[in-house]
Amino acid sequence: MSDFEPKVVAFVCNWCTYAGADLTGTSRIKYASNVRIIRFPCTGRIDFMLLLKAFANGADGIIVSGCHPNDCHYTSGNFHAKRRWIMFKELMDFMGIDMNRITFSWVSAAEGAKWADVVNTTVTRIRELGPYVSYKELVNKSVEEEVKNE
Amino acid sequence: MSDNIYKPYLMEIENIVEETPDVRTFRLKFKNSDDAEKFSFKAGQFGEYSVFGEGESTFCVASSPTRKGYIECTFRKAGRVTNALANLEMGDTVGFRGPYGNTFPIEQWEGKNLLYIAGGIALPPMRCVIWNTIDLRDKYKDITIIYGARSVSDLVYKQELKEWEERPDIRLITTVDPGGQTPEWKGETGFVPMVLEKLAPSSENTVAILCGPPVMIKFTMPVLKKLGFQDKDIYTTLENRMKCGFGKCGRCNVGKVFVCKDGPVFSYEQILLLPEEF
Amino acid sequence: METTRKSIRKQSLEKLYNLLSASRKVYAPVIAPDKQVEYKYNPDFAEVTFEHIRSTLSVKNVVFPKVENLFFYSNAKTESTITDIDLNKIPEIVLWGTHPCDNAAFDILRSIFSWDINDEFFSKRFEKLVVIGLSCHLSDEYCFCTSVGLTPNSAKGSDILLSRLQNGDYQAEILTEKGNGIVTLSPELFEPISGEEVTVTEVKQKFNHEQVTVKLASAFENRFWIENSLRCIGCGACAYVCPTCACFDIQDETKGKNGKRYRSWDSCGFGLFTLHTSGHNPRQVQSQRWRQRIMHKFSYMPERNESLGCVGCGRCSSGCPVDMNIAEQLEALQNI
Amino acid sequence: MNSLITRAKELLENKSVQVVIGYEAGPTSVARPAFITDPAKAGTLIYDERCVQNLAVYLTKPEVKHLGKMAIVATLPVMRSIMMLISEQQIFADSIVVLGISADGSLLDIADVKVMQGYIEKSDLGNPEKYKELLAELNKLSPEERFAFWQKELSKCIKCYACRQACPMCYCTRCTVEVNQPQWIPVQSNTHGNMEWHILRAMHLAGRCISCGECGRACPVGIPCHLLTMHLVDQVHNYFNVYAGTSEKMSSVLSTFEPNDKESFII
Repeated sequence: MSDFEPKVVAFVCNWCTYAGADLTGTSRIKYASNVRIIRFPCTGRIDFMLLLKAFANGADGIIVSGCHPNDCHYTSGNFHAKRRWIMFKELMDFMGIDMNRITFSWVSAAEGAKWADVVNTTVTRIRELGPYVSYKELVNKSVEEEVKNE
Repeated sequence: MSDNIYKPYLMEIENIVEETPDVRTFRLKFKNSDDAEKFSFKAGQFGEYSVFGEGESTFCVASSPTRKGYIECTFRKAGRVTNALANLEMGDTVGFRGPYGNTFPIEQWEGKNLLYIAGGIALPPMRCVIWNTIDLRDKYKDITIIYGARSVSDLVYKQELKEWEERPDIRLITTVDPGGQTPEWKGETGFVPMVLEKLAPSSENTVAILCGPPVMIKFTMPVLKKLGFQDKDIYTTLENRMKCGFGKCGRCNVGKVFVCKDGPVFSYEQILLLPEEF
Repeated sequence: METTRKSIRKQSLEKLYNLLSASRKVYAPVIAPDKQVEYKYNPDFAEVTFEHIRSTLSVKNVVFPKVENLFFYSNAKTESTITDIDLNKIPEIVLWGTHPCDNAAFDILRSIFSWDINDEFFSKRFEKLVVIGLSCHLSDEYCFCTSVGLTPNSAKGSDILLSRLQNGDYQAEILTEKGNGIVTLSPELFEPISGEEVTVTEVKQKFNHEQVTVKLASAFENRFWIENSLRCIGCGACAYVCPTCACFDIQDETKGKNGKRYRSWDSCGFGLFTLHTSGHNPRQVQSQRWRQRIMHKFSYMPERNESLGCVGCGRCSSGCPVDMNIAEQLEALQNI
Repeated sequence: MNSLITRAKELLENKSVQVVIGYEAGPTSVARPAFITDPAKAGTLIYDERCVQNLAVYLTKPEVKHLGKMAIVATLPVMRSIMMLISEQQIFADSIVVLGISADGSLLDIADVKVMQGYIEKSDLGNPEKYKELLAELNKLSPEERFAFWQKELSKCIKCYACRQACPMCYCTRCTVEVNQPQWIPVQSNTHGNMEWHILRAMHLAGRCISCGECGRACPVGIPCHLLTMHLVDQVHNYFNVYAGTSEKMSSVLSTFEPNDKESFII
């Protein structure tokens, strides 16, 4: 497993974490290159289906990040997101989907270092966990189900 | 072609005409010349057009069977497939299965006057039969086309409308709904049924072909009846949601009649026998 | 071919099963831990049930899978290509212990898939299907095969039909060449008939399907549909468990450039089944969809496909969450 | 159940309502929803342990609404569904007459929403006992075992959407699975797609599920999909201390928030 490079998808809000990630770069802080950032207007816009789609398309880990509570550009998007994530996390746990693979965080536009830290700890954790084999198997098995009748 | 009845022909988009802001016409050429040679269809038939990855959509072949080597289709951006079609460019591939369904009985119409009445995006399904009869012009007597749209910009086939207008052997009346006209508009202003009533064409030895939104049909039918048209001399096409196009998927039926097999062309006499389910 | 009657001992049946199971796909009923009867490929003979009334799902999936790929494509703008499905790869499947109603359903499906133009996906599967049926010695209040022209031991659709004898052995009617092919695998298992009586359940006739068809011809506008479909919630359960429902959807699914076009089961009970893109829906309310379901099976199909679209298995009624009982409704229709 | 019949008859006779939604016996051993419009037929109404469907699903069905003002035979889950539908502005409180049925099967006098709210508040609002055990059993399993359990169960799903249609809270005319631009959930049934569908369904019912268990009961292939929404009922109560369908003024849990909502996993 030594040559395993985790694929991590980060769903971040435009106003805080994306700006924070920019700051990480302009501050020349190095962090793991395994992350693919997808920018959203707000964490409130990050539908839980997107997280599932990331896993289905081969992500080994996911980061979801936005403004700290009370800092939302739209006042309350992140509070709504928080409730949704609580429910989503509990449902995923109940269905046996590995929540250690998803990092939820608040990273402000001033927290360039925190962003690097969030990414690095996530990537290290995923590296330890290895590829998300069981979810990939589920997806592949589902493809096979269709052809088994042939 | 294999036995796979769901497998489309691969077609190349040879030409694109932007008819209105949301209506486009494609000219499609067979990628495989064998397919082109074997392929034939008749006026009124339809096909399943597909964008791979988005699915299939049903519309008529809008070009005349007398023009060989290509087919044309006109569609309005409405759902998933038509939106995807609208994003394609010249040279791109689309799939086409067909032709399916029955045809306009143009042989029976020989020696008669033809009155075409179309509204909005319903001209394309009729364009095929219009050109077909124009290309066989000497077999028919007077050809009259009444075409209405919501506004001037919603008129499709502007180039052809001009061509038809200029031809001495065709009478074309275009109309737009009140408020849809521009200062330069020279055609009629008013709804299709009113224009028809004003024009009052004779029903003597005449076949009326009617295509349009349900509300237009609803108000045009009484006018046609008043003009003396018989139910059997009025033709229209039905559209229903379809998936397969050949009577298997089970969603286009109106009572026991499959629009995909027994239609899409019906005489008004046949329509009256159908249950209210379309 | 002429039907021959043999008898086969319970132990020999196990030998026959194991012989078939060793060399081909055998689809046989088992009772799952949650008491649902489901079909499985090649289960152990000990698991195979001979005591079920009806499986939860029908076995139509062997000829009409719930999802079936139609072809693969690669979407590359000007250079898109299509790859065909190799239908010759379809394996032979032996259906084991299916009841006469389910077996009769295959011919109804054939009438849908082959009328006017032939659907190769269906007919290739149908060609490779061998049916070893089992007459019913059990039935329940939902069964109504006798109302649609079948019986608990009708041989229609079976290649071999097994019926339980009083002494626990089975009678085997060998009905087709395909059935004969099975017998020749091990002819010694099939013995001359002993004269024992077969045990067959009795199913009460609830309606006369010919009269229903006549009544339906003029019942389109009847209040009946509205009054009797109020409780229908518009799910697709009845159509999906039905052995003869064949409506399907066609969809594309792509990953990157490559994808497949498939067809999957669909149901006329869904509100969006007939919805046009424009927003117009020819069947706007549930009563119209319920009417379509009954009309299709008992009026349109007899007329267009020359076969009734129902085999009386009762699955739609037993599986319905709100007890839409089709036999009861047809009985009522017969008397309107 | 004579009091129910008498009351239904009275309501229909004095034209306070045009239809009574209740239960009747069918030709088989199961009971079924019934729509009584004729006072003379009120006698066919029954209420016993066979009457299991959640009748509130019909309150938003166009053809039933078309019949006129409705009275509805309502057990606790039905009353809570009605409360939810009122709070989500799908029905008007004063357009429904509630024929409440108590836990022991007797007719309650539910004069208005206030009374109904009082009755609901007094009742046990958690998941029913018979499901609590199943939930606890599942929660005892390891995550891997739970993943395997749900995969096995959801592989059976045929996408008939009986779970959705039987649910009074699933009243959308166009469900997310039917949206095709983009196509969130594959149309076909396969284990992965089925799992996505059931996650979506459960998430959309988080904080709205009233623990009636209809989805699981309606499933023709016996998937215990009600356990998904019921697990979230527990969690909603655990985190936010609310039960759905307890007040006509309640807003949905996932469309509101408290600034001090507690969680322990966001870094």
